[in-house]
Amino acid sequence: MAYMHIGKDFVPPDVAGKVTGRIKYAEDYTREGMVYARLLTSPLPHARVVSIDAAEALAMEGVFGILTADDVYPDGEDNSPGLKVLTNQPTLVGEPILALAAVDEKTAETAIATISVTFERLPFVMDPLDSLAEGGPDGYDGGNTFVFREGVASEKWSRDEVASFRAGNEPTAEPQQSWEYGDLAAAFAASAYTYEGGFTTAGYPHQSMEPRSAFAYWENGKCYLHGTSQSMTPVAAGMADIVGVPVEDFVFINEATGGGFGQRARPNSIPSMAIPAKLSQKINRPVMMRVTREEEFTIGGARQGFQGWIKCGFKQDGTMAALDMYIISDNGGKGGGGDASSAADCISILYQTEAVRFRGTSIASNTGHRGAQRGPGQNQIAPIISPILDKAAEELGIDRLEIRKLNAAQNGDVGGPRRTPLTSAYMPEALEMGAQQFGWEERKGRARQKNGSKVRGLGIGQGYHNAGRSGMDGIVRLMPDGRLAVHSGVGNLGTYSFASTSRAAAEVLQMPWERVDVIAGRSDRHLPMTSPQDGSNSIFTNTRTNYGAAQDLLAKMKEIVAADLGGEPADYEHGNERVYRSSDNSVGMTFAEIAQRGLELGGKYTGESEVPEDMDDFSKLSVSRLAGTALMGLFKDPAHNNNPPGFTVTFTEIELDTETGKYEILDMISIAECGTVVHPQGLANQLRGGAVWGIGLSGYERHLYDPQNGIPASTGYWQSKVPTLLDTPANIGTGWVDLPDPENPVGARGVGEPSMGAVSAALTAAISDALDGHIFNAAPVTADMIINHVAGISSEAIPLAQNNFRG
Amino acid sequence: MVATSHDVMPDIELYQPTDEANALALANTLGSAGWLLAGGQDTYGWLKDRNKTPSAMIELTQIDAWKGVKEIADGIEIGAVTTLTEIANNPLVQSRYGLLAKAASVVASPQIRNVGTLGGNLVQDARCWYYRRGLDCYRAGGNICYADSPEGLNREHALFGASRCVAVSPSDTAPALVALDATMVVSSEGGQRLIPAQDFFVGPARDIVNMTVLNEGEILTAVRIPSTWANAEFYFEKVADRNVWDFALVNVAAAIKVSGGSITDARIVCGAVECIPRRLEAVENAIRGQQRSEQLADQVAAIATDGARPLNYNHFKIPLMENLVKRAIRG
Amino acid sequence: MGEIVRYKRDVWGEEVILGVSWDLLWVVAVAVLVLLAAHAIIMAALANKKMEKPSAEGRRVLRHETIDRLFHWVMAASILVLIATGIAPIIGLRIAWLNIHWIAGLLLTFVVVFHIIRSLFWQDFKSMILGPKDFGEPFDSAKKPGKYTFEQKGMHWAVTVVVLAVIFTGVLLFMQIDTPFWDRTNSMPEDQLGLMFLLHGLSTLALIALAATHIYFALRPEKLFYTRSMVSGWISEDEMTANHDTSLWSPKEAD
Amino acid sequence: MNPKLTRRRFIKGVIASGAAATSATIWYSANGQSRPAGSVDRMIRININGQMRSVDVAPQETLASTLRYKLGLTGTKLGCNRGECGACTVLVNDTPSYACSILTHSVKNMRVETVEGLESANGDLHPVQQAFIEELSPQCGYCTPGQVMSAVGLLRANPNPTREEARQGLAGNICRCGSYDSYLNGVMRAAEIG
Repeated sequence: MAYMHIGKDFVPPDVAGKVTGRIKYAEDYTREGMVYARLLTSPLPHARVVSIDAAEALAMEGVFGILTADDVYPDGEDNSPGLKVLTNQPTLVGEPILALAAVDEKTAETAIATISVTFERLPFVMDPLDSLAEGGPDGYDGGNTFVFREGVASEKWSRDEVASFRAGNEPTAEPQQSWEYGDLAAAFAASAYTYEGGFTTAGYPHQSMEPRSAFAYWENGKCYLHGTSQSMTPVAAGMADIVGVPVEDFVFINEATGGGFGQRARPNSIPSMAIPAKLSQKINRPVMMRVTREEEFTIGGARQGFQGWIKCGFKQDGTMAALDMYIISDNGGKGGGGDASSAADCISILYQTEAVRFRGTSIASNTGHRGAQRGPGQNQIAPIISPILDKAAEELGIDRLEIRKLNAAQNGDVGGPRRTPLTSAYMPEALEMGAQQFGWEERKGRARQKNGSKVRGLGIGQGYHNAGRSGMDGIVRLMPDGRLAVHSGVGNLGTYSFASTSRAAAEVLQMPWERVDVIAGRSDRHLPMTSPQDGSNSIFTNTRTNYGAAQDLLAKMKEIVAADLGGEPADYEHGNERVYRSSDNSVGMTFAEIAQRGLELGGKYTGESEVPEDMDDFSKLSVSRLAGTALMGLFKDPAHNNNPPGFTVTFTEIELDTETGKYEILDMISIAECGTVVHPQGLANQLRGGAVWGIGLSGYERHLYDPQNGIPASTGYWQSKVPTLLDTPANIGTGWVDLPDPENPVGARGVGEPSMGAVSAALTAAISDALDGHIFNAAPVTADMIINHVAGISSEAIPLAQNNFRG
Repeated sequence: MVATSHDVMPDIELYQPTDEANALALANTLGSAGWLLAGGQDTYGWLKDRNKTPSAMIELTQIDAWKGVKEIADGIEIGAVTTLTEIANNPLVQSRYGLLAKAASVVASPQIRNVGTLGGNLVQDARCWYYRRGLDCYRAGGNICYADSPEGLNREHALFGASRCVAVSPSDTAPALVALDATMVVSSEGGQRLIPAQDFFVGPARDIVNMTVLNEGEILTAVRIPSTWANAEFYFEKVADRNVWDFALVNVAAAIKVSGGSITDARIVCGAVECIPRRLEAVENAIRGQQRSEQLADQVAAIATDGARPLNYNHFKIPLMENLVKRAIRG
Repeated sequence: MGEIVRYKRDVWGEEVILGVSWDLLWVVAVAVLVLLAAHAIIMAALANKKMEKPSAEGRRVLRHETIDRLFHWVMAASILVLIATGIAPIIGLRIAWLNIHWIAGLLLTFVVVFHIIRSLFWQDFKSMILGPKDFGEPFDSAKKPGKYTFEQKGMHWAVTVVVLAVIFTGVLLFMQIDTPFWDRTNSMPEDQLGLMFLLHGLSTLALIALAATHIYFALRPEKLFYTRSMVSGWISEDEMTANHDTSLWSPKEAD
Repeated sequence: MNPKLTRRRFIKGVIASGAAATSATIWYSANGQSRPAGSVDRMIRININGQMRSVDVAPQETLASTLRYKLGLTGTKLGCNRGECGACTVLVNDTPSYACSILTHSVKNMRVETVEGLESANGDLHPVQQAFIEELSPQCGYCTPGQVMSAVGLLRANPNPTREEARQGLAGNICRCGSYDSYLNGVMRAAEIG
């Protein structure tokens, strides 16, 4: 189908501001009388604050006041492991205890050094398995895990069970969570090749470029908070709650966000933004809280690490018959996540496994704040499963592309614990397209070719993430001048989806893009509630809402025209910013005329009545504030049923140097299977960005804490090993299948997350290929691991210890 | 007992002398309270974190006499505050001492090389993260090493010459200069001393809190590279986790003289395996007079790691070091 | 300045003991010099009250057996080496002191253990016991000691206590460094570690004071014959009868 | 100042001979010395984006602080403030440098250019900026001003770089979104636009 906007590149409204430096991030604002806040953080991995003596600091010149957990939680903190605004029960080094406001940061830092806090030291643990072992220390107060709706609990295995798990054997202990489908025993019995082993994956920090700095002030009882977030309206609503102010008296300003990657999607992962708001309220001054890179590391979050056991069965024909997986996921000191279950879900969908059993338990360790990170679960497991698939292909004498094709998800397939149908799936097509563009057939002969100390390795990777939600709201307005205003509650995290999804509305009305205004970036611009910008859902979710709102607007426009010019709305069609009679193009009204007419009519046309009942309260507030300003299109998206998958496939060729453990990525191409492409440049960026993240995941990104004392090591970019330009290939090829999805009005699905998993999977496969099929069962696979393997040095790491960079 | 993440420069004086005498006088007067500031790439972090607290900075980069590359009677002299970029791109260095040009070109990142100086790269402090975090370890004047403990993270630490402290020499240019048999020109109000590059660095056994033999009031003002090794066959390689902004897991710098296929003389030095650049004299002796070949490289590589004493998690440095030495000998 | 104890922050920023303040080194050095100088001057002033020096001629009696003399000098040497190597880094000498230090320490430990055993079973232990009556000795010129004078016993037991303290703390610190015998465990809690360094430092300072005093007296003319006896083993009968009560100490003839 | 902290620093000072007391005044008085003459004057005139700006700059002030907090040039971002990310890259005498890791006083006699200074008088974007828009090089945009300045610096030194030369030129700027390829495409396009 020929679209006017969908599938076409455009210049998003914010990009000029980005290249000129004009667009403002929270830290770029200033205001008369602004003072600076600094945090006093916990020096201990696990403790209880006994007393705080800030008298000396408060007496210092230039100090305006402090904020403590007691100010924020007068009734005390709940005992959930969720990150708090400020806490008296730190469970990680660097957790904010109090904030101090002073005339400048230097003064604030000096003043903080005079504060004395008395802590009660509590036991702490760095490796979840140490905590799991009988008698091991617990990361939380009163336990080592958190059971939903029940609170902190304790999970303990016998020391022998832990030792056996470390040794790579199947855990026997009862898991905290489990699901299963199919006849596992039968499936393994039917398997011609079975792989079994332990594995670990890294939990590492998001390290968004923009630290989570925030700036707040109060004016006429309203709180204005300049913050940083992936999402706009869901965070605005949630932050109002955390700050403790009615949503109508809270303005969240967030024109641009310096990266999110999962950890800024929801208010409870960025509660620190409430600090300047609360402090400003207390000392009655605008407060800027500049967050340092080190603080961004400790409270900014990290992915969950896995310590797992996996067993895979493949039939003679290569079908993945069975998957049995047991994962201990690292909940860190604060936060956590459901990554482990998603990992099993991912395999069951990517490879259409006939029988799957998942068992998992998440355990606390006093290592940073954990939470969702680009493909939480799906992307940890991708680099683990890929070499196993290749091993099966080798054992069963099947081509590595073929074994993936024959297991790949197609239309009509289902997946996951509830066997949810996929809205559509064209994975075999994606694999074929990738193979063509990469030249798999011609290249595969080069695999394992040696040239001196260098060896060629080829790899194919696949990534998946559930990529679409529904049930959200849409608000569009046709202004009296005939311009279209699309109100977007989508956050600006760099994907441009806040703008590209708005184009669905322009598409419906066939409006030229120059005549469309995307209204976003501030909660007081009257925006509709939407789902947080996580889970690669925005494209699917918000094209649905904007499309629907535009349809509502168009219907109203036709009603108005029909009422004025006679006939039924159905007698009219639209184009060139006019609505005209199908039979006689000359009979019609311009969009501007219709908008003005709608204003005269008011009522449902201008949002003063017949507002969809089931719209979110936040959206209703926005509509009520917009009521009577323009002809309005409103939409409450009905929930859709099935699972809209986001798929990508990556092909890569590397040259691994067995003497240095380093490898050069000679070529890499990623293909997206995400329905109709809405914004090609944006999609290409997601594929390239995902590639860089995948390189880091399978390569060397790390989250270092001293195992003995629990102090963080990889607080900066250097120590966390964030990939640099020269660690990436000279070119990253991109492509897409571009077949429409039936459950989205423009046929689109999301894709941001899987692009990373596919690349890391392709790389671990290529590394294993270059090393004659050796499987490391770990991500990352670091240079030292490769050197040790080649030199025959058995790993020095404590078995199954996560990403601690121990040789 | 509190912690805070520092991020701004504390109050501190700044002196910007424009002539040598003035700089040396300041260095002498201020002593340990005066921080010698060149490119500053190993300065601001210390000060922002308030982990080093001098009361004044003495900026050396305004002194033209200490900048640039010039020819001298025997070889070349490089001013200590010459930027790494300038050294990497200098025709004289490139044509005769490619080893140093290569080493300078792989330091950190382009922007750091644009302001970072040779002197700064040579005298930079240990990169052990425990020490950098401001912990009171041996190197900071304390009585313990956190890295070489039962569970300490010591993947990036020393194989050789550890004495309580297990930090390694982080520099890429240092091994190159030792291989080129350079001489350090050290000035103070008391006069000038010339120190062979090899003796310029000091390990923890002799001095656990300093990485060089520089005394208070002394300034490294220039580096002289003799013509002895000009246009020898050079090999430099740095292996690090990342290709930009990283310190070597191990690096190797070799200058080898070959005539008629046989090695007449050689100097081979490894970095990041000891607190000082490690000269591999045993290997040099083993290859002198031999035919330069793959076989020779394989035969002698193991000698390079004789006496290595790996910590819990840095065994990999042994094969890595041997491999790099092999590559240097193979050329 | 002027502190006795130096503090540091432990890994979590809590203040713990780091060790002794080496400023005390100078305090001790000066104090000892002043006291000994004062003593020398007083002795010189009293010198005119003439008492004839006993002759070194005539029959010789055995005071120290070869093995004990050997022990004394080995111990003396190792202690001097330990002090020298221990002080070197404090006064900023760049030498590889640690290995020499622990080797000397090991030697000292061995000879001290040897001496303890020998003194308990093979030597006349009673002769070194410091009893209440000994304290009257300095004030009663008529009263003469057995084999060892009150001062000698005092010095011996003071050195015993201090050396045992140095050895005890030294051995614990020895565990904190890599040696050919073991890799360090490096797992002693930082506050305990600091305490060990403090005690090692304090006892070292005491040892320096005692050593200086001991050497001073060993070189005093009226006591030189004791030093000689520590070299060659004998003193003359005159020297014995002049300074000791033969009913309490009857040594055998020196050969 | 925290007395503990001071003592701790003092301890380090004595033992590590690395540090002195925490502030100049304390140190000098403690050592009965008078501070040497010749410390820098705070008031300086500095060439920012072609204009001479008078500004009061503390001796220890980094260029990034001066630009952002004294001159309101917030286009220069602080990503790490430790010279580990490149978001604060500016041009000093045409050379890309990290503004967070260079003192304002060190460059007071040089030409400093920030992202705000690239547009021409009539408001036209610099070719690099134009190309970055056309290639949609930025994602979150936080590293973009730094990428722009590195690219401008590169193209001034080498107007027609190969893609490999461009890679080397932009190597000192982290992009956490992973838009490296898009930035490179932008640089190559900018070189064409000229």
